[in-house]
Amino acid sequence: MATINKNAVQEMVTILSNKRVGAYHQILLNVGDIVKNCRPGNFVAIRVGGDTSKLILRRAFAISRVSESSQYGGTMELIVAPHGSGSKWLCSQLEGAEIDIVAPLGTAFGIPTEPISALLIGGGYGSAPLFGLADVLKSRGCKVDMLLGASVGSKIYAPMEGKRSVNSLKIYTEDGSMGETGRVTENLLNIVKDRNIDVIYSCGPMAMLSAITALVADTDVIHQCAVEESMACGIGVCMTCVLPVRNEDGSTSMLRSCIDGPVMDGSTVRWDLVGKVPEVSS
Amino acid sequence: MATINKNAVQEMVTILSNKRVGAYHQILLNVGDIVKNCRPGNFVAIRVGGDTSKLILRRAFAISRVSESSQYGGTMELIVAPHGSGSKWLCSQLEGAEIDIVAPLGTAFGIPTEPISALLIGGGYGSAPLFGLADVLKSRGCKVDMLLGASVGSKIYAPMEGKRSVNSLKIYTEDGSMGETGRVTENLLNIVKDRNIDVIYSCGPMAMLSAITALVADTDVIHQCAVEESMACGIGVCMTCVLPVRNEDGSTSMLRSCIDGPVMDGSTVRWDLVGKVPEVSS
Amino acid sequence: MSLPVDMSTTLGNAWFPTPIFTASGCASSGKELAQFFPLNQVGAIVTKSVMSKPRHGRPTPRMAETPSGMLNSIGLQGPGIDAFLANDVPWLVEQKARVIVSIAGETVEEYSTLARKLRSVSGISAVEVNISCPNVENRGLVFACDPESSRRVIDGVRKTIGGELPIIAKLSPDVTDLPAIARGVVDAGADGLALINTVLGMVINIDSMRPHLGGKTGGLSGPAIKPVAVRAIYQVHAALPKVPILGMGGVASGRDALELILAGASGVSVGTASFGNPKALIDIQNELRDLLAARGFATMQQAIGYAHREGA
Amino acid sequence: MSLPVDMSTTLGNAWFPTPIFTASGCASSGKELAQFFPLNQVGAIVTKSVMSKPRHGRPTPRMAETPSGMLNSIGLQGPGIDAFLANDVPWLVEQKARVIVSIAGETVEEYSTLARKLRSVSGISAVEVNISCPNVENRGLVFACDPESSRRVIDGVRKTIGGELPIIAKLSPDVTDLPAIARGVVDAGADGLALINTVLGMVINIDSMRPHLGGKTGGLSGPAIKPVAVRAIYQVHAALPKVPILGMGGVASGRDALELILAGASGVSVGTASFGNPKALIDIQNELRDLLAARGFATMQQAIGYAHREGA
Ligand SMILES: Cc1cc2nc3c(=O)[nH]c(=O)nc-3n(C[C@H](O)[C@H](O)[C@H](O)COP(=O)(O)OP(=O)(O)OC[C@H]3O[C@@H](n4cnc5c(N)ncnc54)[C@H](O)[C@@H]3O)c2cc1C
Ligand SMILES: Cc1cc2nc3c(=O)[nH]c(=O)nc-3n(C[C@H](O)[C@H](O)[C@H](O)COP(=O)(O)OP(=O)(O)OC[C@H]3O[C@@H](n4cnc5c(N)ncnc54)[C@H](O)[C@@H]3O)c2cc1C
Ligand SMILES: Cc1cc2nc3c(=O)[nH]c(=O)nc-3n(C[C@H](O)[C@H](O)[C@H](O)COP(=O)(O)O)c2cc1C
Ligand SMILES: Cc1cc2nc3c(=O)[nH]c(=O)nc-3n(C[C@H](O)[C@H](O)[C@H](O)COP(=O)(O)O)c2cc1C
Ligand code: FES
Ligand code: FES
Repeated sequence: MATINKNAVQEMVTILSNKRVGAYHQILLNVGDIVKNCRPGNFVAIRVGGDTSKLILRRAFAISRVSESSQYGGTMELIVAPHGSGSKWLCSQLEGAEIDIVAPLGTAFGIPTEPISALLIGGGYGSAPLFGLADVLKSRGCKVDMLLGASVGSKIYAPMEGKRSVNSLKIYTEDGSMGETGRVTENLLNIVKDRNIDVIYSCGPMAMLSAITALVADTDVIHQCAVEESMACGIGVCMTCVLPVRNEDGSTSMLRSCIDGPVMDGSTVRWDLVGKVPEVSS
Repeated sequence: MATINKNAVQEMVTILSNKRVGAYHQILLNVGDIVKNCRPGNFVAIRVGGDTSKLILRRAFAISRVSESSQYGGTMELIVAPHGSGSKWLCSQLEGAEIDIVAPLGTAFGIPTEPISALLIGGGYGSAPLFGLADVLKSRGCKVDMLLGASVGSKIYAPMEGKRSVNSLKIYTEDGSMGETGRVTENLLNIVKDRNIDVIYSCGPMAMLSAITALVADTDVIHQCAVEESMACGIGVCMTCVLPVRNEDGSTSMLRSCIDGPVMDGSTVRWDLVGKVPEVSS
Repeated sequence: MSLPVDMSTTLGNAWFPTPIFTASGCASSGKELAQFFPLNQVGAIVTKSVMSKPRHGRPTPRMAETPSGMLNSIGLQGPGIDAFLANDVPWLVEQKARVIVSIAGETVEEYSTLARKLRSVSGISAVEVNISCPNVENRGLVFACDPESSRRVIDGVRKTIGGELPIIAKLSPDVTDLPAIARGVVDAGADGLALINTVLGMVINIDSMRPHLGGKTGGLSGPAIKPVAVRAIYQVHAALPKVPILGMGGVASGRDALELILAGASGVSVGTASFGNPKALIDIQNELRDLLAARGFATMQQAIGYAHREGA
Repeated sequence: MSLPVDMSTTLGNAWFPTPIFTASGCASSGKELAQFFPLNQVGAIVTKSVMSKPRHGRPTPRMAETPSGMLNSIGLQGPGIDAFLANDVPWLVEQKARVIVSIAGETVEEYSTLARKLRSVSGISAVEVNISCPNVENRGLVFACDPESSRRVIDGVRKTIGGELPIIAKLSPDVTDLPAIARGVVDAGADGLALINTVLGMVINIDSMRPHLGGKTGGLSGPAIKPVAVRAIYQVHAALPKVPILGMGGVASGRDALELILAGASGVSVGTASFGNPKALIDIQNELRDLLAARGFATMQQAIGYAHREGA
């Protein structure tokens, strides 16, 4: 019956662990069968603040990775930056706490049927879903390179296990406290050319996604990016999370990044119009 | 400088223990020097719901007893009925949790300088402050009898240690599940007469306090009651908690039960006017 | 104690099995919620206000969370009435959902045009006329803030749509004299009233130090405004006891729904609560049924306006 | 980064060392808060609205907590102006607190009478005229909801009080056109505006199934209404950029106070927040100072209305 949010369910799940990793919290949830429908790029919407909360909206987090084989049944990992009151509340929840989630939501990264060369680019906690993606790409025989960037080293999320699934990993920080000094876009075109990249998968701040799109605009590289817009509902009913996206006919539609995203084709997003209103199309 | 709320302070304090006792939670707080200023009848106002709470008002609870000699320094005991969202939140707080209190607030039971015969009457959790009061009265050489009433046995709060400080304790429940069947007011006048009661100290539902006042109206017995009105601030600034009280000149004033109470002289409260507005007095 | 409660209700000549509806703009056109519950299990789907032409709406950011509430400035993004009638209504009808179509316009004429298009559409239970829109012919003054403009919109819709389809006029609480506006639209032919639309608000971003929303001001919704909704419904029900009210504003539990019904609502729309809980309508409906049963009501309709009874 | 910020502000010809004030009715006459902080450390104590005669106010229950807010229906209980001037003002003056006296009346004449009594009182910095009271001469319609009545009250006060004491007219947000009311009272002689008074609301007790408050309706305050306050201040500051505004409504943190200042408030009253935190004013004042410093403001006054700057 449902044509949208097709696999989404709302459930109370248990926190299996909550560890600080650099500037982030790595939170592991026991989510049972939900993992079966989770694909890299999907997100989860979490109720925050407890029973007496004044925070009425769910918070969205990328599903970093899921696992079916663990001793707990299906588990889901999140990488959460303590930002405002909702994410801080989540980061303060202890092992054993029950939280209310809706998942999986949104679109997923497209997985090629051929063994292509992929470049994964993450900014800050944007790297979270990329390691799960790398696993899948590797299992399809792809070559997987990765670039991670952040303002400071503590905001680079690059777990040991994760590194195993990539052929190369290059880190940039703006203050030089880890890896090279600079941004992931610094040397991007050369990397794309040298390594014969077919597809870029990216996740991070909107400015990064926009810059990558611009850089590869004149190339044949496909750019799949996971956008991040402020979301009130996460399920497509409120129209707050819209982005201007170019249609086939050249007109522009305001698409909901929660159901038509977060993963979108970077070349179709009208980055110049984000935060503006396109001309009326009719 | 301050003439009102003279000893009140706001402080973060730690929960030392939280035990279920019948229908209530007995919560012990580590409050340090605050105990020095707490008198039986005073109350504490507690912030509820945590950092992201939609509950903006403090909740008032009678100080059940305080102790200076414990291994923790000053401790304060509360008896809390899980009623609505605020009290339930408080009852769910674990040992070690920090809570924000303002204490001590309000008037205290008047302590006689002579060794009189006192009858302490508690309804439901209203018994909480009476045991601390009994200790003080006993130490002044008073005879202390106690009547406790509630709808059901689980709502009778009468701790073992507490019983030691009273000469007699009689329990009534409306369903007969503990003690005698009926209400504390059942046989009150006979008890007052038989035991030569000088002062009644009461704490419980407003209907009980009003009934006691009516029963002893034609006697010489002094009736000190701790009232319970809905309070927004607990410190005298909002005027929500008022009760009609007869002045010396026969006129009626709406007094704040948080600073002119909770302990009031029952005979001056115009119980008939509670929830109504007196004629304008000028 | 728990006899089955007859939950049915009516708005004008339209009948609904339960009084719990979606709120316009908070359920899109229904498809998105269908994964979480069958749409025919609630009273009705009130669709997002549709205008005559497709619209992009306002720039982002379009929302800001506020204490126990949120601001939105969507600006009526939508596909336009033709695409809406071609795609969304038939799908809802197929789901056996009851449908209330919300319409919005910039001129009195646009409302009439929309009404004309709805006339011949089958499967619609009622039309909700959202008059909380700026009137381009009157300095952008919101229709619902002016008794005369409100009246003219409803008059136009009534005349165009004929006598069949119940018309529910949706009012804004941002007025000095709500009962007067209500009386005007009822005189002009509204069969019922929807109360309340969002309350005008603003959030300033203390980092950019400018209004946070792309549209500067936005509409406040959610539990924060529930006391305003209850007051509005109570006031209008007292003034016009025979006019059915579709109540809304901050309803997030069965207790909230009951409060609005006791104040005078014949039906209750649930808006923002669905953002936090996609199954909110079902949870609210179940809780409401239990609360009514526990209070000895055999039918939901007995509870409508019960807080107004003698001695209250 | 953290140079000392000059926090001083003015309302008309009155000067205050900091912009954080109590809100009328939320600090009684000051004595109750003196245990928690020295009253002279905040901008001013705005006293509870006083009428000419002693008053009992409304029946209890007088309050209901609501999500992130509360309703009150105190009904202006108080000692009357004579007792107030004899007891409360001298005590505040002794504490070296700056005092703004709030007055309320049932007729235009009562306001003038109150103003006359204030004329000769020393130690008062300004008078706040609370016109959110029912006008007994006009079917109980709240003064602040009617441009003409509002204007007449302020005109009467202005004429009686003479030119010395700044007059701050306190307006209700429950109107269709707030800037119009604001313009009217400024034309009539108000030196400043206090925005906003509480929003009219109601809670129904689902056990008694009647309005919970003794007075049936009540005023909504607290964080729930902050977006309404910000909007009101922003709108009125845009319309009357030269008129100082004492802002209020849901301020519970320095961030909230900054939001109101950026919207256009020259001072900020803290009401309901003191109920949850008796030291709220001090905490807010300290946080505000830090926030201003972190944004590079040398004086608080530079931040007033900053959200209106070009390009916003
Ligand atoms: C699809 C998606 C995936 C995300 N993945 C992650 C992740 O893996 N790890 C992570 O730490 N964060 C992630 N975020 C950002 C995360 O949602 C915000 O940090 C979080 O909502 C902030 O809530 P708060 O209460 O802490 O902050 P506040 O600023 O108090 O939030 C106020 C409101 O604004 C919204 N909001 C604030 N910042 C953002 C933001 N950056 N994006 C979207 N909404 C925002 C909140 O949802 C809330 O409604 C993701 C966001 C989206 C949309
Ligand atoms: C002086 C005083 C002493 C008290 N002592 C005790 C005690 O020792 N143990 C105990 O269990 N309870 C005591 N109470 C009652 C206790 O304050 C309420 O049960 C509690 O405030 C309910 O809050 P809630 O969030 O659980 O309920 P809700 O009903 O959700 O509260 C909503 C609002 O109403 C107020 N309220 C609700 N019920 C009461 C009530 N009975 N009295 C006052 N305000 C109320 C709350 O403070 C809150 O502002 C006392 C009350 C007062 C005034
Ligand atoms: C995101 C959003 C969009 C809305 N869009 C509309 C709309 O298109 N038409 C309309 O009449 N009301 C609209 N509303 C108002 C709601 O229908 C409802 O009247 C209001 O939100 C109060 O109810 P709530 O607190 O349950 O959300 C919208 C509300 C929100 C939050
Ligand atoms: C209990 C209470 C009593 C109030 N009494 C008055 C009053 O006497 N005069 C007045 O002008 N405003 C009165 N107000 C309104 C406040 O001054 C203030 O405008 C409003 O509460 C919004 O601010 P807040 O959200 O910070 O409380 C009262 C508010 C409350 C909560
Ligand atoms: S967040 Fe509501 S539509 Fe996308
Ligand atoms: S509770 Fe505020 S004055 Fe008593």
